[in-house]
Amino acid sequence: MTTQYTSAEMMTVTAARALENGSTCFVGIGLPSEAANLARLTHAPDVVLIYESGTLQTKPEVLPLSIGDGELCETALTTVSVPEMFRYWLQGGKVDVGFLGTAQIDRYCNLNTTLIGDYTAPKVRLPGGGGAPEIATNAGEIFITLKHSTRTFVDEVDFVTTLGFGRDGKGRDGVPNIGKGPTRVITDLCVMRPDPDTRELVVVSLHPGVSAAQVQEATGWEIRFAETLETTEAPSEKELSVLRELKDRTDRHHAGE
Amino acid sequence: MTTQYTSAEMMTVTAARALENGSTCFVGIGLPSEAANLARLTHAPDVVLIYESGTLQTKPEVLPLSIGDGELCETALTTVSVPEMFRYWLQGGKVDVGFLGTAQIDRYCNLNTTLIGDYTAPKVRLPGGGGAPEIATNAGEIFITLKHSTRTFVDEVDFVTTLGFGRDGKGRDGVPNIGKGPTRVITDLCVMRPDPDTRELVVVSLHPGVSAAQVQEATGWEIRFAETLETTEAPSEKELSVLRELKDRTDRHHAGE
Amino acid sequence: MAEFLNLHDAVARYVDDGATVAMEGFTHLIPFAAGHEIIRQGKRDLTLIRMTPDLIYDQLIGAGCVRKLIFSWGGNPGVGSLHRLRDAVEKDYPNHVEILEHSHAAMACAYEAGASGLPLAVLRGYVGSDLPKVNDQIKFIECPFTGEKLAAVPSIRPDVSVVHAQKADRKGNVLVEGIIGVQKEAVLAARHSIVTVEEIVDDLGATPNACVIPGWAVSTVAVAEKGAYPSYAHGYYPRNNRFYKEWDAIARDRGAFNEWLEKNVLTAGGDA
Amino acid sequence: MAEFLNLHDAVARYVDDGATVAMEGFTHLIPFAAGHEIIRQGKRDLTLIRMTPDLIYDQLIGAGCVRKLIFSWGGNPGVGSLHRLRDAVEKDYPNHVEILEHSHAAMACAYEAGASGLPLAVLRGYVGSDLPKVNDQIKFIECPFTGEKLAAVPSIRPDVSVVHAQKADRKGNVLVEGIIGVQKEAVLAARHSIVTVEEIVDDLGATPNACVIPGWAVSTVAVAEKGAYPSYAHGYYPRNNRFYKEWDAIARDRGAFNEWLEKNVLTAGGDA
Repeated sequence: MTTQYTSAEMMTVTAARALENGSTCFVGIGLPSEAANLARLTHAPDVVLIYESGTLQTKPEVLPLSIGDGELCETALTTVSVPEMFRYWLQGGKVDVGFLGTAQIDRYCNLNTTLIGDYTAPKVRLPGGGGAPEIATNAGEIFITLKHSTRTFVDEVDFVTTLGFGRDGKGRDGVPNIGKGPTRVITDLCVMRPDPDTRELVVVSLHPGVSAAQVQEATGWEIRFAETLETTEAPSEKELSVLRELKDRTDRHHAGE
Repeated sequence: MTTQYTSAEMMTVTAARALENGSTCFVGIGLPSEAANLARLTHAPDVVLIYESGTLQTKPEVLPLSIGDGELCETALTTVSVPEMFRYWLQGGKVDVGFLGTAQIDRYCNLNTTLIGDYTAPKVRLPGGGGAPEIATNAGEIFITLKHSTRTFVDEVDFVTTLGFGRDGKGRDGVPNIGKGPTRVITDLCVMRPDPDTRELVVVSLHPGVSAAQVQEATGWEIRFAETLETTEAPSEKELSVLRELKDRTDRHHAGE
Repeated sequence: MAEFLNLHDAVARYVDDGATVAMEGFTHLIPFAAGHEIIRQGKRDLTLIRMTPDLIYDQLIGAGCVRKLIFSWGGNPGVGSLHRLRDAVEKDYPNHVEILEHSHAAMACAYEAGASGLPLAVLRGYVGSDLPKVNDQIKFIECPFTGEKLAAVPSIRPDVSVVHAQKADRKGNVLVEGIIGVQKEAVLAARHSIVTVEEIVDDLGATPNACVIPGWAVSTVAVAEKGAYPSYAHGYYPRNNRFYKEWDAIARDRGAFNEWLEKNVLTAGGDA
Repeated sequence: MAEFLNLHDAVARYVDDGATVAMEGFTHLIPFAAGHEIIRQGKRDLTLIRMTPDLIYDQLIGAGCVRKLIFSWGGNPGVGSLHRLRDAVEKDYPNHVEILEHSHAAMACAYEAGASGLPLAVLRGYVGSDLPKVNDQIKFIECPFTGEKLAAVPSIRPDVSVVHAQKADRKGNVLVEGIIGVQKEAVLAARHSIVTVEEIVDDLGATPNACVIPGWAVSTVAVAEKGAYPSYAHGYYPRNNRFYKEWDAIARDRGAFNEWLEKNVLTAGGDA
């Protein structure tokens, strides 16, 4: 019997699975936070979650609405200052995986969270870089998760807020003391990895029921597919029930004040 | 009736008086620590004492033997890391007065705590700079206290561990963001201040019963005397009793383990 | 020692028109009461610094207090945009607001450098980002030992920093607990500082290495009960997440915002 | 997660001949037990880093473990010289020890920079001092914003750092309390780290902003009761000031030192 699930759930479960037990993850708010906590509540009980608010090794019962919710501090091993977080823990090389979302991404995994349009006369002003520019370069590797659409997967990002592999795919070449960069991108349709040589994103796995054409349609450039394209494993009963309980708890918690 | 006192007590009492109530003092171990705590226990109850071990606003009951005695932490408002102490509190400009001792001093208040003789083949190896080099330049002003002798007051220090006013008296001229430097030197014989123009040390006050000849004899260069030479006020009963009780408490405390 | 003033007098004394003001609190302990007092006193032409502008700066910008914003992430956390900020940047309403943007790492380091009395912060940052193209305050230096190219940004040295904390004792020593953000750095980096607190107590009850800011490192302490509301104060009250969500609709519309401001800040006296 | 080893195995695994080793603890929590274990295992050619060498390095130097010392204040606090250090530097006994000396501010910043993953530390330091003349690792850079000349020193990145702390929990998370010195920075700056603790507990009982080093940032935790003795452990035992005074006579004489070493370290098993 197959359990019903949404494409959003498929995305979160797949993103969660990417996190290895015992690894140290610097967690972005939103989708990454959901995936990272699902990982912690399923296959990766000893994953270490770090939020930029200074909360080290936190185990929130409910998903935080903001990066600095009280829940994160109350369930953390300890809470350090924000300068210490960025200096000792991120730049100091203690983070295995940075888990990011984004508003726009291009074929070389460059991320834009700054604006749509021209910098001096933006069509849409987005929140800005936040922690991402240095998470992307100072963490061991980067996972990115976001919804797949031609609005998000664009031929050229309007602004490189955060380095993937640069406009030409060579942005990390020869740069000392830099992380591996994005190693996988997980959407509601598929999983992509950068080509080891060109760094261009390649679809390596389609979620069950998703066609290559659907992915192409939702992507703003002619996207490459791996020769042997896998099918992502569907969410298990366990993964779904844990995720749904987590989201229910979260909704109930944030519904009050 | 005049109370008997030693020249060491005269020195400590005079050094203590230099500290204003409410000022913030970065305290060196030994004589400065004794004077600073005497000040706190007499005319300056709100003087803020800071030790380089990270103890902020500490009020030790007994004098510490080391710069990091437990007593300093237990009686402190809070204790910060040593990097924070040097970065935020000293370099950050929060210290009004640095209170230092030294092994050698010259006419321009340059201090040597590194060695006697040549650097590569020292006659006597001293402990080194410790906190002094940056206390002397990053605190608002500097008080120095030490015993007067031709071994300590030398024509040329063997090594400038810590800047007074440089070998020529001009070492602070034109340097941005630097403190006023030494403003008084207090010994068991007298009080000296740097000449406002040349920065050369000038004896401004002789302790009771001390002659100018005695000071000259204990100084390794031809020392200048102010035109109107004052006599330092003798220690009061109160100052002496507080100092002696402090030293008695200290001796009893450190006599055990 | 910190002087105890009421919030009105603290703001009147230390926040001048045209001043550079940092109001910090990383999601936690955001000094809303002080922000409202600045709005009520009609301060103008402020340069505001803050890592995460949040609703507090949306309100100050919407009220017309702000000329320039230095920040690294400007949004309503978990909800969406700051519409008053966008309206000012995109449509010059109520006035044009100039922006200068950094990354979090750079701003955190710049506060740290400011507290450390240094003119610059050095970090391994901005690699491959377009931010240095639009922010001329981001430069690069070469390490004299390794030759590595590292980013440098000016340290943050505000005219006045404003933070909220749980409590102060009667000497003005302040205890900050929980998510401490860059509050201590903001206070130490500034020429003057205003700390609002939930309460004044006889004894802070702090552990040996707690985050305590000594009273002599603070200009003034003002009591502001629920002074961080609708953000939260660890140990006192939770975040009003609902208000953060409701803010989206209020701030989206100029009329709704002005009405909200009139009712909840301008005519609300010192208690809002 | 930190591995739990006994002190012998921890030292055997992580302290190699020729390694660069930082053993920290600012008067408080000096890792004497680990130092003695290094002596017993006959480690050689170590480059030792420590702000205040203290008796622990006097012992390591006297025992012939050391080739080079990087430090900023080398004395017996409140007592006088470190005679084994002086004998090595001045008379090459038991072997020549090269020294590289800094100021405290520079070393503290260098640890901070090491923990921060940077190659250099920048500070307003060494102005007018002769130390840059005898230490070629002190350079000066120019601030690209203000033109101010600032000192730069290489960050400290030891092969292994050794510190002592009050307690660890069963996951190897470590609580350090009281005078915390540069212990956390030393651990985070190093490739490997050994933390000795007074005891292992179920719950650290730490307040929200306590100085806790997570187990995954530590290589190994080893129990060493009274492991900081004759220095002290806040909450456990006081400093043995008498021993610090007695050390002066012991260390002054080569024979007395060797006798002390034989009796109290070499033949004392893992308990000294």
